[in-house]
Amino acid sequence: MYRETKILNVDSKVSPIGGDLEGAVGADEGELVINVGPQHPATHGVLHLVITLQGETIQKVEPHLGYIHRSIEKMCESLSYRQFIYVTSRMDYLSAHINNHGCALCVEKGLQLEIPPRAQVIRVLMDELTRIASHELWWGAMAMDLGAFTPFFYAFRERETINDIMEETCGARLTMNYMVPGGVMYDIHPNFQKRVKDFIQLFNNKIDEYDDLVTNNIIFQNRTKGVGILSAADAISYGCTGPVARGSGVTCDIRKLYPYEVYDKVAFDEIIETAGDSYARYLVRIKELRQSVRIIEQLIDNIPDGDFQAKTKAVLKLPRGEFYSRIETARGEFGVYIVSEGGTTPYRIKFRSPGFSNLSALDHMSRGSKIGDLMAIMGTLDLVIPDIDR
Amino acid sequence: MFSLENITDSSQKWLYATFNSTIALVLQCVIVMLLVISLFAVLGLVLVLMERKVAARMQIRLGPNRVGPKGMLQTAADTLKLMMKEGLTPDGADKFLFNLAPFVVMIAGMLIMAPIAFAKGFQIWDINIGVLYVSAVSSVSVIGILMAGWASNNKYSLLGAMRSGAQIVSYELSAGFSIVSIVVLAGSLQMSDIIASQQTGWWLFRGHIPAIIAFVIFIIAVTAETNRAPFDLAEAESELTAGFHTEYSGMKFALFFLAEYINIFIVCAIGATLFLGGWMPLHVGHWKGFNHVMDYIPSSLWFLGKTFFLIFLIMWFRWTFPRLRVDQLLSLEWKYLLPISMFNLLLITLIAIMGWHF
Amino acid sequence: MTNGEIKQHIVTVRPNGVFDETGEWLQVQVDISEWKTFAQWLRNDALQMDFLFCLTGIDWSATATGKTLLTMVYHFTSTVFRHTLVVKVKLDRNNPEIETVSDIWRTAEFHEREVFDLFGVKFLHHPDLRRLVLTDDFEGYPLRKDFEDPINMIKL
Amino acid sequence: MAFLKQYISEIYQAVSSLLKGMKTTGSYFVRPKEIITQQYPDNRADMKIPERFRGEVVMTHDENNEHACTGCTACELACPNATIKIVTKFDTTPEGKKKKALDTFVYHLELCTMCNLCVEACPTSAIKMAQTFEHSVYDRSQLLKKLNKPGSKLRAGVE
Repeated sequence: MYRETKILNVDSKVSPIGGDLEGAVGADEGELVINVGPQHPATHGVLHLVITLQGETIQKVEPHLGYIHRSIEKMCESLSYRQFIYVTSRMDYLSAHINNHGCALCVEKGLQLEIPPRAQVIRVLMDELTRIASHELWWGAMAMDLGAFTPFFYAFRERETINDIMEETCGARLTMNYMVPGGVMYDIHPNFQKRVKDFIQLFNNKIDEYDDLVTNNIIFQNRTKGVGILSAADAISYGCTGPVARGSGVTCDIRKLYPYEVYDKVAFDEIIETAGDSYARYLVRIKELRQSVRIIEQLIDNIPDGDFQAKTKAVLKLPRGEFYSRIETARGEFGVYIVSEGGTTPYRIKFRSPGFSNLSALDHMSRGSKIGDLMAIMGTLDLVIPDIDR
Repeated sequence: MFSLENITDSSQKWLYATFNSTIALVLQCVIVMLLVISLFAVLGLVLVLMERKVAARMQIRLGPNRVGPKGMLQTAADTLKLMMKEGLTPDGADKFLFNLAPFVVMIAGMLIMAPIAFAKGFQIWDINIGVLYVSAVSSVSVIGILMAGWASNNKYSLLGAMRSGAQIVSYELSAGFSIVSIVVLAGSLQMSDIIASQQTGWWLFRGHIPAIIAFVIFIIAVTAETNRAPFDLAEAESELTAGFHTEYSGMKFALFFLAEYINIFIVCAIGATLFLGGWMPLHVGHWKGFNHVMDYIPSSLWFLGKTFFLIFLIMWFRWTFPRLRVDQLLSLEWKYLLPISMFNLLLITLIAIMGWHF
Repeated sequence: MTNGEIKQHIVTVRPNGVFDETGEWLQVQVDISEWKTFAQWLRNDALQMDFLFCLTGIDWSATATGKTLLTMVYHFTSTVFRHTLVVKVKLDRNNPEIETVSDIWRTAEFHEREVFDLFGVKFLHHPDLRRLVLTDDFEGYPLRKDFEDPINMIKL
Repeated sequence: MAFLKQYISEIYQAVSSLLKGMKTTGSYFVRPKEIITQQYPDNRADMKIPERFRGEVVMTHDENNEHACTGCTACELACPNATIKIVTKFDTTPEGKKKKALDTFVYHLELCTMCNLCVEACPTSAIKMAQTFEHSVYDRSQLLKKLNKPGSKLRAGVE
């Protein structure tokens, strides 16, 4: 939908330098207002940022959202508790499985369902595979934002393997809809364990390659170190979660703080970096890859036997009340808040998406930095626009 | 033995024998012009295809492989497409400058072709200040880029052009210093003299470590001067969408695109001439047999081989490194490359004066 | 802190708060007039609720008891004590107005704009209260229960 | 002097980190075996689609042109997008009783999100997910499908 607001009207007939910018609201002498997006190579989707520049220095970043707002919360109000889970795959499509997991957890909390141990382990395995796949894409896209194209293809090679594993077990590559309230939709594929183990073995070497190509690269380090600094207090105040907050030294891993499924039984570290700059956030994600591998290594040979799904009624009805579940997606804390009036559909559902809160810190982080830095900051925020717009 | 020198010599003799000297000169100019233009077209096609293939191999892809055998005709098809596209001029643009800019960039590229020796005796204009001419004319292309950025009436273009201006002006310095260090060693500004001075060995090997440092600085500086990644700030895709040529389409865009590749070719040709001996075959000290075998390889092949090796190197940079930020770009030049190359020039002068080179 | 301790703390400053302990977390309902001072107390005093992780509204107009009721729901966690509290504020659905908390928790700035956009709640003294996801000339508030869009909404 | 030492070591580290990156890309350049491009559609013949892959909903018919759909509309209810519409009719059994049966199973492929909830809901396993994925057509109306074959009937013994 075309939105005609004053601030977008920057195709003025005046020469683009100087203060004579009609339509650039609030532009002072010498300031330059630039629209980054909604179609821009670095916004990965339809995020629209209105940037006020002084020379190359950013004065203000103002996100304009809503280009793919679908009002998923409203849609879910008319869907049953089995049906609404698939819609959440369309929010954060990179960690679709974890979103579904959060919804399933919330419904199970309402139903007070006991999940069979096998299903719990499968869910966690899938979560971690999804997290690796999501971080892979982030890594490639981040390097691409900074002008290195090749890492993107290396990242996608590994991501492709995960997608193949997902496809074999879940039946789809991206929006798997493998979660059902009470467990998972079907049992894992007989090849699953072998393929995951093969992948893990291969993947460990690949992370070293990533370090050679990007992490230790002097240009990359210069581009990200000291850029977009977010202090711990600000991270909390802006509601940042996930690697963004952990890069600022805030302990916020839901898997550690409020363990769900079998996360309290596996050994893994919560990665904390204290620098708070883009490089710290980058390191958190790269190190999280290894932690995810560690979790998978512990669980892949120890999938307990038993049911993969708890017995549930055909029509689910949640008791009257409010239920909130939190889960750690690849981007941070994903919350599902269900208000039930006792019917078969939720009365009100609210998704607390990590990207939304993380984006709100963008203005604070990027003031005073260069345009090039904005890409480094946005890259490490790992924004997924459908997740923000919902 | 087949040699380009014989062809140029005999054709010149024939021209001057058949016509009076004025007409012969005009005809010569026409021939040279046609040759340069066709060289441009061929180089554009070859280099774009090469870039895409090199990128594909580094990115574990296949690259173009559908049009023609092994995708050889891909760039020809792309050119055809670009020619048939409508050349849009934005409404608020300065139409004259907007349309002029691609040609300025292009002509600057053509002018630098003049003193380059493509093979033994195959040179358009062996001017006695060849190296100076090259470094002077290569600065002209920045005017075209600034024109394009300014005239587009697009903020991305403007930012790209400004970056490009700052970048080319500063990297000109260290590129100049590197060139001067070879001039010091060779003792001449003339291209043919510089090549002749490398008869016994290329300056890269004969000039000890300072020559190697000069070579590395030269490669970095020319990568920056041609706006290639990791110094492609002028068209930084993820920041400024396409930088100074955001608003260009169709053939005018193709000219910018072509000019970029031609510039790469030219700077690599100059690099090959100065540091790797131009068309001079590889000679190692007193290995008579080896040197003799090397002499059998035509001089044009030597020249093209060296040039394309350098082009490959620059492509390799592009597909490996992230882009620098604009302030880092300048601090790299002013804090590292310039002091090093100045000091390096001193060392080279010392070597040249004392005659320490091999 | 346990739910009981949090409750004790709150009772000392807001003796008339309505508590609900049926859910996972302690819920407290405060009056709209004392919301701002209560919010400041939450953030800065004994409870140290520095992390506002969810802020939303609920339109109760489709239920029998809440024809003119709209509730704001705030979920807080303290990163110091790791306890969680849910605060609810009742608003008049016909003219919902509430003091902003974006000066206390910066994340509220975006969340409040979203709630303003989708529920029509006016946040007083908000620095930049504009539509966030919808167009500026959009009519109606989509997450209210009486919102109908005959073209884009699919009814099952 | 310390400054100079640091200056030089900085340059050394920078250059070595750059060379490491070039080594990585260079090593892929000389190993064409690593190329992962799939030449679709040339490789269509030997492409392996996992048997669980969800491409579209189909109804299984046996050799007697019989299916297992009783027209119970469980799938229609389970579908979140109104993808499925079941049209029922009344058949007369040999005993003279009237019985509800499937007339047309309408399936809107253009609305389907392949969530598999209908297949899970089906009590008689009449429908399943097919592995086809090349669904593009020139006209959207071609995506509206009738899943039960013409003349097909309910398999005996399926309730």
